[in-house]
Amino acid sequence: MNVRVRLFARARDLAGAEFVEVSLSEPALVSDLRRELLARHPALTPLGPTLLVAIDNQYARDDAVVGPASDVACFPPVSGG
Amino acid sequence: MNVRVRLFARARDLAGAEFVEVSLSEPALVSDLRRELLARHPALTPLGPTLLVAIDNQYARDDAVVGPASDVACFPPVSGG
Amino acid sequence: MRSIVLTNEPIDYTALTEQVRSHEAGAVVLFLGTVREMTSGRRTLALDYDAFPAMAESTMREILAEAESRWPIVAAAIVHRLGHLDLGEISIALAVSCGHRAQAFEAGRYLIDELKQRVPIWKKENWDDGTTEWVHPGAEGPSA
Amino acid sequence: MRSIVLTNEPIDYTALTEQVRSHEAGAVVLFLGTVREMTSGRRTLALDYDAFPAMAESTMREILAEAESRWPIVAAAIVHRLGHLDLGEISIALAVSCGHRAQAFEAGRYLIDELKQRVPIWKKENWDDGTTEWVHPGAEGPSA
Repeated sequence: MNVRVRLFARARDLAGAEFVEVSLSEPALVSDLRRELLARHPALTPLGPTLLVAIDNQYARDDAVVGPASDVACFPPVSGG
Repeated sequence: MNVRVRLFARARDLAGAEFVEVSLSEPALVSDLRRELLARHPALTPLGPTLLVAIDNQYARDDAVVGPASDVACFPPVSGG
Repeated sequence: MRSIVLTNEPIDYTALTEQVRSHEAGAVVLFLGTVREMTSGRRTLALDYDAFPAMAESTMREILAEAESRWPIVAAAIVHRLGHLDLGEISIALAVSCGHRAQAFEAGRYLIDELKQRVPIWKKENWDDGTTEWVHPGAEGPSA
Repeated sequence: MRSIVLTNEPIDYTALTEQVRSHEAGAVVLFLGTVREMTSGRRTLALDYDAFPAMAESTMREILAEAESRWPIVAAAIVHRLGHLDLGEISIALAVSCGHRAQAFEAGRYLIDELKQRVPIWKKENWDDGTTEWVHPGAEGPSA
């Protein structure tokens, strides 16, 4: 499946795009998504271990499942307030 | 010496006056003032042990000295804010 | 900027807050004390605040100096209302600004906690049954 | 009253504070985050805030629900500014009212602490040397 990933802040700047696509074989976990994302977009490497993943507007752990209908976002540590 | 004592809040209401006088023999301590005040103004008795004494705009302990030039105030526990 | 005021007029907390804003500060904490309707199951109609003004001001200055020795306060302003206050009105407003939020919260909390313990100001409840009562924590029984 | 807003307009913290005032509340705490000039010895000219709006709002709702389960909150309102902010401008305003002050201080502190940890909003420093830098706590090195 192809999963569209929305990027924010420095992740978006490094990738040079607000949305990127990654191909995953089902079933896929967040850890798979994370690996594929960095493989396809090595510009994100400086953020690698700190990148946070959200599925359907909720933080997702590495063992959470990514499905074809998942709304996926990926971003560095937050700094609002 | 005669010392004029300014009263506030319920102490003023109970004594029925904003200022009262007490006679003290010198040297006098706050504890003497306190005893004389209650003897001369028994209406203050319900507040007796909780009454606070200030000399020259500072809280004064029972062993502080009261002089003829002292600016003395006496009031119940505070409840501002 | 340091400001300590006793007033008989309604408190303008926006003006107070603007006084403490600064390019040096990343955090502002404003505390408002307001006249609450219910206290221990009894209904209040209004409060009357009385003060020993000279000592109230000097005690507030003392407390503010203590806070400044503990936290890096950029600016602080305190105003206490006196006289007759209706339900919902503001009895005290206290604004403090600091570089960072933890400092501003802690300093604000210290200022109001100490003020309530030490500053010679008293409130009198006007209960809805027509009685009034000075609030004197720790003193015995009801008053008039 | 519960209100959570993201906005590109300057924040009206007086309107926010009025929203949470209530006859049920004896205490209101307002927190303002403002753009500070100096950070670790460097001079900021401005900040840009970006957000993931849907998730930012749902996360703020979650945090507010957590606070409500811990403290008896009468009313709460949070507004976060997005876009370009000049020095001294308000990036966040958070107002909470409770019966008593300890509750209001603790709830306010919880809300801002959790918000800063979890809500997907990011700031970018505009340093006075012309460079910009996303602030990503824990991520390595400077960015563009």
